[in-house]
Amino acid sequence: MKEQLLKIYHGFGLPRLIIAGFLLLLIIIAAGTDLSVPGLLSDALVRIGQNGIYVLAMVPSIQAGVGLNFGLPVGVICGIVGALVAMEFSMLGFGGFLVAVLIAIPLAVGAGFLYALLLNRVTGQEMMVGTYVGFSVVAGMCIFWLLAPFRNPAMIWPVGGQGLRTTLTLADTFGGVLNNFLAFEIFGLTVPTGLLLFYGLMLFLVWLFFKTKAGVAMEVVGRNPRFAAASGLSLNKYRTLGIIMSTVLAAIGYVTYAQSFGFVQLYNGPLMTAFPAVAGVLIGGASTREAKVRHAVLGVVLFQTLLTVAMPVTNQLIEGNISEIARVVVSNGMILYALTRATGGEQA
Amino acid sequence: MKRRLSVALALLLVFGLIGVAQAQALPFKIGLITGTVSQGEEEYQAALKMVARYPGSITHVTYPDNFMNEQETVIGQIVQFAMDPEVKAIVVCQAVPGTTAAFKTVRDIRPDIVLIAGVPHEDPAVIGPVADIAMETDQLRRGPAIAQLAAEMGAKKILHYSFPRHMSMELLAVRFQNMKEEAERLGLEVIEVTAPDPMGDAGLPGTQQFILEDIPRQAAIHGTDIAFFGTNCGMMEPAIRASLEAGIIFPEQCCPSPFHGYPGALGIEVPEEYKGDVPYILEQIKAKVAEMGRSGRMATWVAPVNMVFVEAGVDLAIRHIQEGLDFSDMAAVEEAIYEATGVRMSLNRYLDDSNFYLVLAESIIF
Amino acid sequence: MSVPVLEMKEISKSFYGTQVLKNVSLTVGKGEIHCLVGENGAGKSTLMNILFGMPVIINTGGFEGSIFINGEQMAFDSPRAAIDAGIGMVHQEFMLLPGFSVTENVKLNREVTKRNLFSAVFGKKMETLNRRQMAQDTRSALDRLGMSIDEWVPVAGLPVGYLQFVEIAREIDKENLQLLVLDEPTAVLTESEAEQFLGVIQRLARSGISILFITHRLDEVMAVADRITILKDGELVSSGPREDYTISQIAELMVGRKIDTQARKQRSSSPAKQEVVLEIRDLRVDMPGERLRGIDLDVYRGEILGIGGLAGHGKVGLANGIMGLYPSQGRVLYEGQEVPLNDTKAALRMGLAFVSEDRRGVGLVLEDTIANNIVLTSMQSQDKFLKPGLLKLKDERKIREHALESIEKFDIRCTGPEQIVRRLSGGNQQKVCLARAFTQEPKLLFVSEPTRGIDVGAKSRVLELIVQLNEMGVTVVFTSSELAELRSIADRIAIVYEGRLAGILPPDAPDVQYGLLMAGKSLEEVGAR
Amino acid sequence: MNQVKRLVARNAVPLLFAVVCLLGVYFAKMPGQFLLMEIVNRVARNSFLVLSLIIPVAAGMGLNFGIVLGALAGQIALILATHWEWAGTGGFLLTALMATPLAVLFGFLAGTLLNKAKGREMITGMVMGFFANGLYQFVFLFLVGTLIPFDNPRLRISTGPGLRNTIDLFRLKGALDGLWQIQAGLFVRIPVVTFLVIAALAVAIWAFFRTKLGQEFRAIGQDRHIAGVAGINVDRNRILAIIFSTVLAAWGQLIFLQNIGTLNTYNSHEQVGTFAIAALLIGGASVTKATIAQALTGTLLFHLLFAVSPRAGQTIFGSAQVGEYFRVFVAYGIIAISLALHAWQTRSAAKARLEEDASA
Repeated sequence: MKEQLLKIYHGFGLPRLIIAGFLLLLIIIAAGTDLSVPGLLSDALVRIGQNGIYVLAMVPSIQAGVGLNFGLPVGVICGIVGALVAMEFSMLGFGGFLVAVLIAIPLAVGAGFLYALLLNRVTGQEMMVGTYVGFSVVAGMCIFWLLAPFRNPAMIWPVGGQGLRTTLTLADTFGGVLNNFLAFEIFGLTVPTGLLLFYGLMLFLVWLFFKTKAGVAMEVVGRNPRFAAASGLSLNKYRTLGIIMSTVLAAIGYVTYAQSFGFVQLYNGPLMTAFPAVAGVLIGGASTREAKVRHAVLGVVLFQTLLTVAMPVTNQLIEGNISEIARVVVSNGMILYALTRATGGEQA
Repeated sequence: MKRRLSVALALLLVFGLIGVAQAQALPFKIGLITGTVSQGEEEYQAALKMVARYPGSITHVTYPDNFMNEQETVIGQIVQFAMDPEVKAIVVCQAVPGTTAAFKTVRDIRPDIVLIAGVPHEDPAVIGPVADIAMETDQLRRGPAIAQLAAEMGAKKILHYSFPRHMSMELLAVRFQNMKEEAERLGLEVIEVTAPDPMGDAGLPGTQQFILEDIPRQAAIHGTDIAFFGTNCGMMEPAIRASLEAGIIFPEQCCPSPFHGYPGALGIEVPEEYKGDVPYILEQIKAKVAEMGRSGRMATWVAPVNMVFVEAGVDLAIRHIQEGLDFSDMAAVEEAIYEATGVRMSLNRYLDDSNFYLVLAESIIF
Repeated sequence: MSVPVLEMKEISKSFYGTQVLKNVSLTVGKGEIHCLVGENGAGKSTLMNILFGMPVIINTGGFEGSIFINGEQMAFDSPRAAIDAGIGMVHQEFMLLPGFSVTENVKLNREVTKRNLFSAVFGKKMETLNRRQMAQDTRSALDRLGMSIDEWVPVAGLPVGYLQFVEIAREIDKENLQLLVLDEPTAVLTESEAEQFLGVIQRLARSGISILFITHRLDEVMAVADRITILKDGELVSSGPREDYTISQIAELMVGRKIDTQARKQRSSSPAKQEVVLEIRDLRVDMPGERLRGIDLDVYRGEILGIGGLAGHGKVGLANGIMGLYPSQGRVLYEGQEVPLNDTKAALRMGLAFVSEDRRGVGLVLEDTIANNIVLTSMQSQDKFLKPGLLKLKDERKIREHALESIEKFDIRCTGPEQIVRRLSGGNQQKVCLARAFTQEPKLLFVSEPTRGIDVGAKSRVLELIVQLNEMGVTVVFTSSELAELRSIADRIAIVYEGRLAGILPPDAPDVQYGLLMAGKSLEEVGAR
Repeated sequence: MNQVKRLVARNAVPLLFAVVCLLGVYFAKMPGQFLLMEIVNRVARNSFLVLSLIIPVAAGMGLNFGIVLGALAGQIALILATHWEWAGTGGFLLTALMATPLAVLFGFLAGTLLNKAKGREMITGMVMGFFANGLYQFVFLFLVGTLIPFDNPRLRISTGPGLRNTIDLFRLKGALDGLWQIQAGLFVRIPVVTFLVIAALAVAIWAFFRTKLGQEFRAIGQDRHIAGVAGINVDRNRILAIIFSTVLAAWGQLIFLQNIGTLNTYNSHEQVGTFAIAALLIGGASVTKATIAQALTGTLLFHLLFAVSPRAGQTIFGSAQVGEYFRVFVAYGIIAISLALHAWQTRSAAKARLEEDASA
């Protein structure tokens, strides 16, 4: 019994226990205020489903030895283009969502391939290069948004009459299709069934991939490139595959995110997508060399729940503006404390 | 209420007409710097309009989207105007951080240039004395005005969404203070809600997601007769959407304008022939709001105030140079703004003797 | 006898409840070469870490027992304290900074400095380096070792053998050096380098420096030791002057069973001499430091062909080239079929397998489990251990079964197939490598340096395994730096000199013939058949 | 000839950047006077900050995101200096003196924290930035005027506690720059003293790496473990490296702000890290190796590009905002490509060395 507990503890890791404990404390406090705890948890569930695929996108790139994918915006932009095409033709509901995903995937495969061509030349500096590629691509796409041949009058600027708006609502097309699919309420807790199912499906696919021959090969390439070469594996092939997978997941992740969020955001919108995903997977216990599907799940659950719950609870507790500062100090303090306790999940 | 709307529409017709005033060249140049469309379409389009109205006389540039981090580029872009001996005036809208430093440098090397700032982000006490004239929405009077409008629209409580960095802005802090006082007088409760800072760890998406989640949450606690007011532009689209869905009251945006937030949040369709047409947009918003059964719950100003600042800024500069318009003569400035844009703005000074003007316009309830 | 330089008394140490040292005592006299031998895991490294005040000891609760230097009790709480007391250590893994020059490395943290304006205010740390003096000191240390390299050359590009000497130069440069600890220094050296090395330490001992020498090579022990201490499972088994022991006695004491490393392994069958299975023609391999410059060689079916030669002459390049790990050109025919060069996958598919000389770098995925390490190559190149179906899912059950089977067959000492390979001892890691090659069911196996850096017991076991594989019908090409090892199991031994074949000798050819071949003489000159 | 080739290969990153900059200068069609003025100003403002990054890189701690903390220390000193109405060069020196112990303290805390997060320095540094920013806001938005008695209407928000978001540094503006300026042409004024200070820092860093402590830093930078075995106190030295960097960043921020003349109370520090790091990388430095020459060339090139690119983009595209987006696209794209080139070049250099070995 004790040993099993110890084993769970080691698998989970102290940092995550600390954050989970802090979360629990926040929720207990919330129960004592006007806030509806099930309501908070509903919001957290939405956020988990909404951000989960982004965090998951880190797994193939880390496992293929490319490290954290700071070039996430590359994939996000493909997702945006998919969503825009669906909107341009006013496709509604599931159809719109599917069209967006189906258009985004081939684009992401292409973009991921090009991105991989670059990253394969810069082994060892991928993360730094990825960050700047992300910045650059986002700016380049701003020009595209301005000049893109979209004509739907609900999407273009109301004054200038040309170029796409910064924010486009999805309310009239496919906003919330996943969130509302089979959604049900239990004890005041709204479960976004469709969203969670879709997220679950993505998790399953990635998990399954790492059980296949190609998945095993990718892991080997990431862990020991020289061993992989001696086993007849092409390094660049699997690194490329990892980057493409990550990019495709980012694209699908964006469409999922947008339908839940209700808006598509252009211009500088995709710029900061990588940070929460990176923080999520690291908090989940991954390192820049190893990330499992479970790290991605654990990370997104802890990080997003913290972001969801901390603000309203502190708002209730503390009058006035100081609550944001309290939230920033306490929750970042928690993460910082967690990062400096290197036990549990980080090893091996 | 009806009366108010018709007056507004009448005003806007004038606004629209003046918008296509004839092109003419000037004997000197004006440097105009605005944000890009991703920062806000209004200023950028207003600037293009000015470029078309005074062909060859307006040098238009943009400051970086990332102006907070690229302050040196902001400064460089403004100071470069002063290198052209033909430039006699510089108009900055919005006057993002770095403007004061740039203005000081320009003053140093070209004391003859007229410096005009719209929507200063820096402290009024700092930028006020450096600019020849500065314009900003009347934050001091907007506090009470919003409270009154909210009460008029049926609100029992006002939710004020902001975060510490914004509340360190003098004008925003005073606006909130004044809003609270007026609300108390009217018997309204003001609830201060803190949102995540969009410049912080959660980023803009974090702020927006919070707004989307928090409005229904507040409606569940306080009922739907509550009014939303937020201090950050990024909040507007989700706030409009969430307010409409939850059925709460939305008196005006942080930067009041029919173009700010509404078209994006409501997915207003603007066909080619109606682009930039304010009355058309107002009609469309009204129709959309009615369609959702929220008539009388949403409002904004009749005119896109940031567009006014750009156009007025350029025209004030021209009048100052050509006709010797005295910037410290408030009545003259008010009249000049009206003549330039067709919008009647009510002016007020920030401090008794400064050319830091605060403007207020009529509201329109959909 | 005068006061001993080092006396360690009744040292005990446990890590997280596991006792790794029990009441071990050790005495080293002035100018004495004291050999410390024992299998991997016998506790030698822990004992040295204690002596050297390494943080790993302090952080895990310290140790019991006492240490005396020149009769004075000492408590080392950091390597610095040990260094101050006149102890120097040359680690098994090189403790050299690749980007620093030889001088900078030799003088690391003992730099000669001169005062300046700032040091007057901020203290000694701000003193300027006296680079000329540093270089002079280094020069004289290098000269004492008979090394001619430039003292400002960066360490990064130097051959492995030189690095060892730079390490020793660093230690003898310490003025107060009384005791030099050498942790398996010869493991990475070629025979000739090792010989030179032994000469140097004998010279050092004569100059009054005591030496504590940890090694696996028992012939070295017999050659240089004054005293010998044998550890087994954390306990002192025996200690005494060299004269009291023979090699077989030491080995027996170390592993607790009688083995004879020099004796030829029993082979039940003899290979068919004439059937050529692998034909190598004019093979050139561009492997840095081990270039092959055109070699012709035939391998007979069922034999064990030994490949020998000095380090740097290209013997290791042969297998690496044929397996496509380094760019190569020439012609290789396997059973009459052309082996495509520079194509690892093709070579694997043709039934060739390779156990690399770089166990930790190329041979294993250190962070992965034993089971995965065993099956990975077969899975990827031969589609084994996969479930039927389009997805090609890996078959966990089959993998586990096979791993358990291999663990038993290869006698891998571990907690189970899920254990991470990094945690295994070198010998057991090597067994995993062999198990992996065996899993590929190869018809021809290249094995390079399989016994490097592993203890005597494991060494013997590994050699036995290679013979076993051979007896199952696998042709083996066995590359090794240890001639004795080659002679103990190979049917023929090819010696490589300067990237070309110098000649092939039978295992029972006299030593002198081998020596001459390795030194570049031809077979005719050697006078062999 | 071969030597020229090698020189080009070794400096591919800065060279590529220089070429793009020259194109930018051509397209921007800027008045030479202005260009010179911009460059002089920007280099004078930023060089010190960029130089402050070198020591931690050499000590193997990568790019120090923690210089934000140094900037904070500088700003706190500036706020107090403004409150006490210190003015002129004397006031500036006093401010720098006051910033020092603060920066030492911040650097010590940051270094201690980073020592507990070895291998995760980057993410830890980022989170640390958010955390420190929170504390800073807490102090200056809430404690000032409540717990900390502070009553200066020029600095405090009129309605409650907390400092205003902009602070006018008119008393200290140009405190260093203005000491001795050489007028070059109509607009360009070269702040000689500022450049002398930068030069002094460069020399000091150069000399530092020739001291015992500098050698220890370099050793740790190459391999923590080996340095530790050699008896170098790794953790203590890592903290020292961060302290040095933090103090230099505090001074650097003071030099930056005395040139700008206004302080964005809650934002000025945020811009410090990213741009200094980008400038260093452009100079040809990497996460593991950075020299003074690289820092200075990098600062020059980075700011040259950022000075000319807005107008160049506009001239090429004829639209202000397309120009702006294009500028960002090119600027970051070039940084990415430069880094790629750098990585590629390190690899090919290693390969060339191996080949030389093999043929020798």
